[in-house]
Amino acid sequence: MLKDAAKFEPKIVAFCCNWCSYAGADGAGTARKNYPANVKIIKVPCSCRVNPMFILRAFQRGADGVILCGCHPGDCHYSTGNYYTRRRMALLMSMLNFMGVAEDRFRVEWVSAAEGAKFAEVMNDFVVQITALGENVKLRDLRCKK
Amino acid sequence: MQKIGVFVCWCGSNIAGTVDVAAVVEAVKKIPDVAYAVDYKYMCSEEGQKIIKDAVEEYGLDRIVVCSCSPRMHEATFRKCAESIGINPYMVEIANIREQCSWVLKDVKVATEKAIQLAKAAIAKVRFNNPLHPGQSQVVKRALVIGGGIAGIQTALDIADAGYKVDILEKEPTIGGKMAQIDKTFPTLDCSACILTPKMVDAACHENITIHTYSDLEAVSGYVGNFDVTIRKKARSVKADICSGCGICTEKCPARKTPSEFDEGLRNRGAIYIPFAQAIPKVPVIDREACLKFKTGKCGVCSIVCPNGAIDYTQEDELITEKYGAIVLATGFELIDLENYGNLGYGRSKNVITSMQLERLTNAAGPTEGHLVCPASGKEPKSVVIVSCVGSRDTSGRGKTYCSKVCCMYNAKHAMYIREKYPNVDVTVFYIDVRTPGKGFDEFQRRAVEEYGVHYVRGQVGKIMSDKEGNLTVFASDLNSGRHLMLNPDLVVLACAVKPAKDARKLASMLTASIDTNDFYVEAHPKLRPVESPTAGIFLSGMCQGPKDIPETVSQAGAAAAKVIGLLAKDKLMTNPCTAKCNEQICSGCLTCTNVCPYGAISGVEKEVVTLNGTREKRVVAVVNEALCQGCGACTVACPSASMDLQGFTNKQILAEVDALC
Amino acid sequence: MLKITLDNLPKLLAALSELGELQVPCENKSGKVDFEKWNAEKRPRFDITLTSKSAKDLFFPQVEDLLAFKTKGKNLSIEQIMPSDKKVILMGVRACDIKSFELLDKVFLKDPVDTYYKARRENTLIIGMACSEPEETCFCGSFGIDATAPGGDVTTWITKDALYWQANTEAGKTLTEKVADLMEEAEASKVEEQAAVTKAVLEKMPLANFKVAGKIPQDELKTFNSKIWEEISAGCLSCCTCTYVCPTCHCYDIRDYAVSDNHTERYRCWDSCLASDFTKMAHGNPRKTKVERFRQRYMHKLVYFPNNNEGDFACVGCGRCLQKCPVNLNIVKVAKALEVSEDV
Amino acid sequence: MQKIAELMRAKAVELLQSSKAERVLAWRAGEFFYDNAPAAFNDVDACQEIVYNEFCPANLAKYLIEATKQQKKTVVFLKPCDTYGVNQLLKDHRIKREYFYAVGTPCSGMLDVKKIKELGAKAITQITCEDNKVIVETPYGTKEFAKEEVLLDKCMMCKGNEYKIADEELGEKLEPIQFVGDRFAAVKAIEAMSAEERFAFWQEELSKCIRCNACRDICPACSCEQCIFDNQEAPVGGKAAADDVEEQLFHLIRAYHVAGRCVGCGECARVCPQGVKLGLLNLKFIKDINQFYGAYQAGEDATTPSPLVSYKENDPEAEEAVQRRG
Repeated sequence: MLKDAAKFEPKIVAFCCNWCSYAGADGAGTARKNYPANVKIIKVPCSCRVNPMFILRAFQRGADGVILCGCHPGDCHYSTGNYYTRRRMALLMSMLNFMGVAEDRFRVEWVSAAEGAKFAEVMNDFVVQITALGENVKLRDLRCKK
Repeated sequence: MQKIGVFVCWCGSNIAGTVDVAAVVEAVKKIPDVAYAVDYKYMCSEEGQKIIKDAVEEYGLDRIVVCSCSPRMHEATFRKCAESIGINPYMVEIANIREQCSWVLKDVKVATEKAIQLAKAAIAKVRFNNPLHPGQSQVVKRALVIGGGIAGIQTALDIADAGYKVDILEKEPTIGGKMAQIDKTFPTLDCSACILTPKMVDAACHENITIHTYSDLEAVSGYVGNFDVTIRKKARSVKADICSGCGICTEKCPARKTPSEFDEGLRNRGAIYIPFAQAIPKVPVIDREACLKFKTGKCGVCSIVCPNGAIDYTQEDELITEKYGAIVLATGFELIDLENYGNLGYGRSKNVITSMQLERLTNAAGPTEGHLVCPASGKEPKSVVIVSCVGSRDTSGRGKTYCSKVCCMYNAKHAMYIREKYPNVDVTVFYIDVRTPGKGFDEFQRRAVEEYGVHYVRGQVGKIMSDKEGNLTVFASDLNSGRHLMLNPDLVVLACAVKPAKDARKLASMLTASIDTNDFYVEAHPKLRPVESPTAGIFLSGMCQGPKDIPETVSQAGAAAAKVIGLLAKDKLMTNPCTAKCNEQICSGCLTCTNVCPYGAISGVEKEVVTLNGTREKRVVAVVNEALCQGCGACTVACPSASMDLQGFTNKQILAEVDALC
Repeated sequence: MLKITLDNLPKLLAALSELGELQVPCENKSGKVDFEKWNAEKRPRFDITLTSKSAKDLFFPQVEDLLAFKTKGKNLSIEQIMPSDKKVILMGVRACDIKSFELLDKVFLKDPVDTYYKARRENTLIIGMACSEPEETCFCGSFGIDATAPGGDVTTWITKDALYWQANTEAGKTLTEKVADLMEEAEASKVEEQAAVTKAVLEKMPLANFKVAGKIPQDELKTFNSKIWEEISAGCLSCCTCTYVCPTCHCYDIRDYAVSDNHTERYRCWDSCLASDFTKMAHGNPRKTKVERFRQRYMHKLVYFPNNNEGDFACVGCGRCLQKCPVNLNIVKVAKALEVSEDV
Repeated sequence: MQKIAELMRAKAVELLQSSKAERVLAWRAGEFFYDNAPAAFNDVDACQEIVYNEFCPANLAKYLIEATKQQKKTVVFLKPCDTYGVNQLLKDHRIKREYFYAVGTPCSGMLDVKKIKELGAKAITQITCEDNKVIVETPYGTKEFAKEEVLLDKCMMCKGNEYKIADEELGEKLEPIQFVGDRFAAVKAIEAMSAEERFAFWQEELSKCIRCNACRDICPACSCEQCIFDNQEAPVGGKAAADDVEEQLFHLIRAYHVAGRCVGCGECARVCPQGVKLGLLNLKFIKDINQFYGAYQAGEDATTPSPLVSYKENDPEAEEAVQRRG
């Protein structure tokens, strides 16, 4: 039941840390910087709260793209959280690539509270990228499509 | 069965203009467990909150979802509202349908659909919410101010005057900071030392203030209200309690090759020295790297001449620990290095100096006793060129992109007092813009031009050359006339950019305070919380937060003090209940979590636990100190068995959101 | 008896695959041989004595959907998800695996009948294949199984140059009629010759004299309380390898999978009594320790099952657990320990 | 090897008699020459049953968890490669040093009976090892193999003959297997494939999985009281691979969970009843960690924190790291 590519509306989950990226998303809103409705945000206290399993679950349940946003390294509210995130996610991304699945569908971006415009820009770009990639079938539990 | 109430806010037309709120209400009503849903113009208003309270009573709601603006805005409001009607405040979730929806989308259909999805996710999460109860922690009634410049001194004085103990930590041998080096202050041209030193004395004499000079921050742990701080008091090699401050040692010291930091290298100081006459404490310090006794073992002159026997070569660094309720960062600024500005000749010609060096040259207590001379020749200059914005507002990557804010005013000040004392000296100021917003500032700068005849040239200096004889040639452009200029001044003053103190970044990481890309400390909110760091219990005072002049610094110092006083006035603090929690039944005690906890909040404790088989077993498990845990969640991911979870953001809650959105 | 030369075997396979889904041992890309749906591109591996997994998967797959429940408004509908009713021809099954079907039938076809198993079983025609090159881990003889006469709807033998074919049941005869054209009549002598050689090899195998019947005390309580369990289970990792490769293990768990808000599927999947969460209930696990769980598995195979099933042990001597256990624990070791143990 | 077995028996007896330990972990003979099993020996008499030969691949380290729980001082015989697992268990606080006495046991490489069978030896009745020759007796005749042909894969990546932890060493160290070549060659081969080929490769590999969890249960880094895969509350699938995706996720998560703690012993791949090449996932993580964050060998000691609980300020960004891989 592959949808018409032209009409394909990807499902995108964005994990945003409370202190920087979620505030950045608020900033995008306040500045009325538009980005597509495909992106849905889940708030976490810190990017280091995001378990790789959350990302895999999102893909499994049918997300076409997952993006994880946190404070810039060095600016973490909890001082070191995003350093761990960076290592965890680098390995996850590399492994997704190694297994031939979803590497391009997963992205990590650092967006500060001040970067509302960047948030919108990143999301616009990501939606374009995922739309071009089409539907995620490799990591999607096919039962979810019933 | 759960009873969830969903309250959809219009936010006037902010949400309702783009989201069909009625459709959202209709959609969520169909979701199992949603017992009530309604929309209203302003949910945060008193009337809106009443709707929530009434619905809770009428429908027996136990969980609340508010679809409104960002939780950063009104989560606290709705939590309070819930609490007032007997629902635990942590049974409230916010769906952000303003910032994430109505404000970033234009199409009503699309926005409404997204709003419904966001509401569904919030409902999915709230199903797994548990009542949480904040703990309480004591507040240590003592503050630490890091930095003993005017910002730190003022903050400390204000806190101390309110009756709280406060310690000043200063890395230099004396308090006073940069303001002590300055000759006169704008826009009044009153003597800097005359207004600063009384404050230094006040601080030193205040019964509530303890000053630790020549000291560094060694370690910090703890949290708001309860910081444990270790201070390294570096060895002065002089017994402060015996020293009378007579200064004979500093005069007799034979090692005189070290440039004086206080005089910006314009003269040398001894290996044992007191930075300046009014230093507090007036106790010398031995610079061990310069001292012959330490380098060669031979010398010991200071020890011989000291009338009190205060010299102690064996003194060692001392570590002292103290508890504080609040910490104020007042670490100030320094000037940028000019290594990227070789074109301006600094370092190659002694007659190209920084503004701070000029302050010392014009200061009566300075190396020339206030006589303006060219450092190379020792002669009075006939003409002076002042270059603005050296390293400020520089987008080329060589310097700083920000405006250093104080330079335009001190350039006018410098030009003015050169012209005042030496009316024959020609002064030219090159500038990009002259920025003088501030009380009496513009008038001040105009006086420089109109009364003192300072030449202001709008243009940039491209190059400063120095010939064999040390004669300077300044190549510049005059943007107003479009001409290229070539000047031959005797002295060039570079108004270089300011930057945060070198160790700001290190301190930030020790204190878990945020810094921006320029290493200035970040405030909790740029407008509404300008003197607080995002990290609770850490406050900001002075230049370390961003460029500012003395009056601004002093007022910010007072503001920071007020915030500290507000904190210290409390006996107890409520702690954030969204902390990590260990399921001891399945915790293997591997303690991987302890490695990633930035607060040292987790420790391995041997205790009797009920195993999965229902048997009892004594083993080590991870235990979270709720008072220390700040709820980042790093441990939850490090935990291999998922026995560590974060309250308020549990695995189940987040996965419920994931499932709802996918 | 019929025969077909090995050169012409693909023609027979092609003909059989026309009559139903033909499952034969095939080598997958990474070198494992398991039953797979045959097609012209696949090379059957009848030379391999044992497939990696047992043939029980065909009737009792690792995961099987049972039913779906869907909600629409306040209405709940339940749909049974039955296996497809396609005909399956399962070819190349060894004597041990064929015996295992008989044992599984005793479990699944007894009242209450497992309709899913029954459906698959009834739709499948079994073509057995005699062993000619037994492994040292084979001990089907211990349970009275003749490796050279596996049974099934049809029995086959493979020699160097031909496949011999003998129909045993009505269904087997019907099938034979449809493919007989491809084969020629043959004497049984070749087959008998081969059987004699195979039997001679089996006699030289280390486990040739290993017997279970009559050796293990069938007194449930006594065996249960034997001292051997503690020691012999010490090395067990509690992985489920033995269970999952065993042709007679048949435990399963039933789970629900939420496909979406209003659609849930109920499925079953293999489970093992060695798993710590096996039959876990609200009060916890009835068998709390590894020893208890380990004991359960072997008590079931060697004592409870025969006591309830006319003396049939829940083991067919295929030897897969001997080959696959990560720490070389297996039913032979347990049976021998029980035998020598004086306190039973 | 026979000599070593004698030394082991003597050492076990000595340690039990001197009351330095209450029991001994070693290997016991099975039905065939090649199926020695890990076993506990509780008294001097039982120790006579201790065997050691080229078919003792299992690492006894994990049984020390039980020893620690029972607070029973246990003698454990460790081959050089086994010592890494012990250190990892110590680092994970799953075993306590005071409850075991480690005896370094020389090893010159373990053999793979599966390889011997794959090379055509059917119905094995006896295996003898002489220097670099492996002689296999079957009813169909005798077969002879070179040792390199039938070494376990994990021994092809031998880490050498040093014991990373040992209270004493038994006899002389033996020459370790000299492995020439790149331990990451197989990983690199997959990296060189196209994304579609990689996906197809793993689909094929992982679809063989029967979720027996042997890979997990043998692993010295997998020592949780309760594995997340057994935890209904945890964000992962249940015990069965209900479809392809869950198989992928199981293997990805399993490998991820031991990333930075995996000592690279290769046991997971050895014990897989289906021959899934799952060790490649672990090796991939090891390769990435070494490349992104500097060389790291888990189990080298019992204290250095794993790369996943440490960081450097200038670590590569995720995208950058993945690109750097090539």
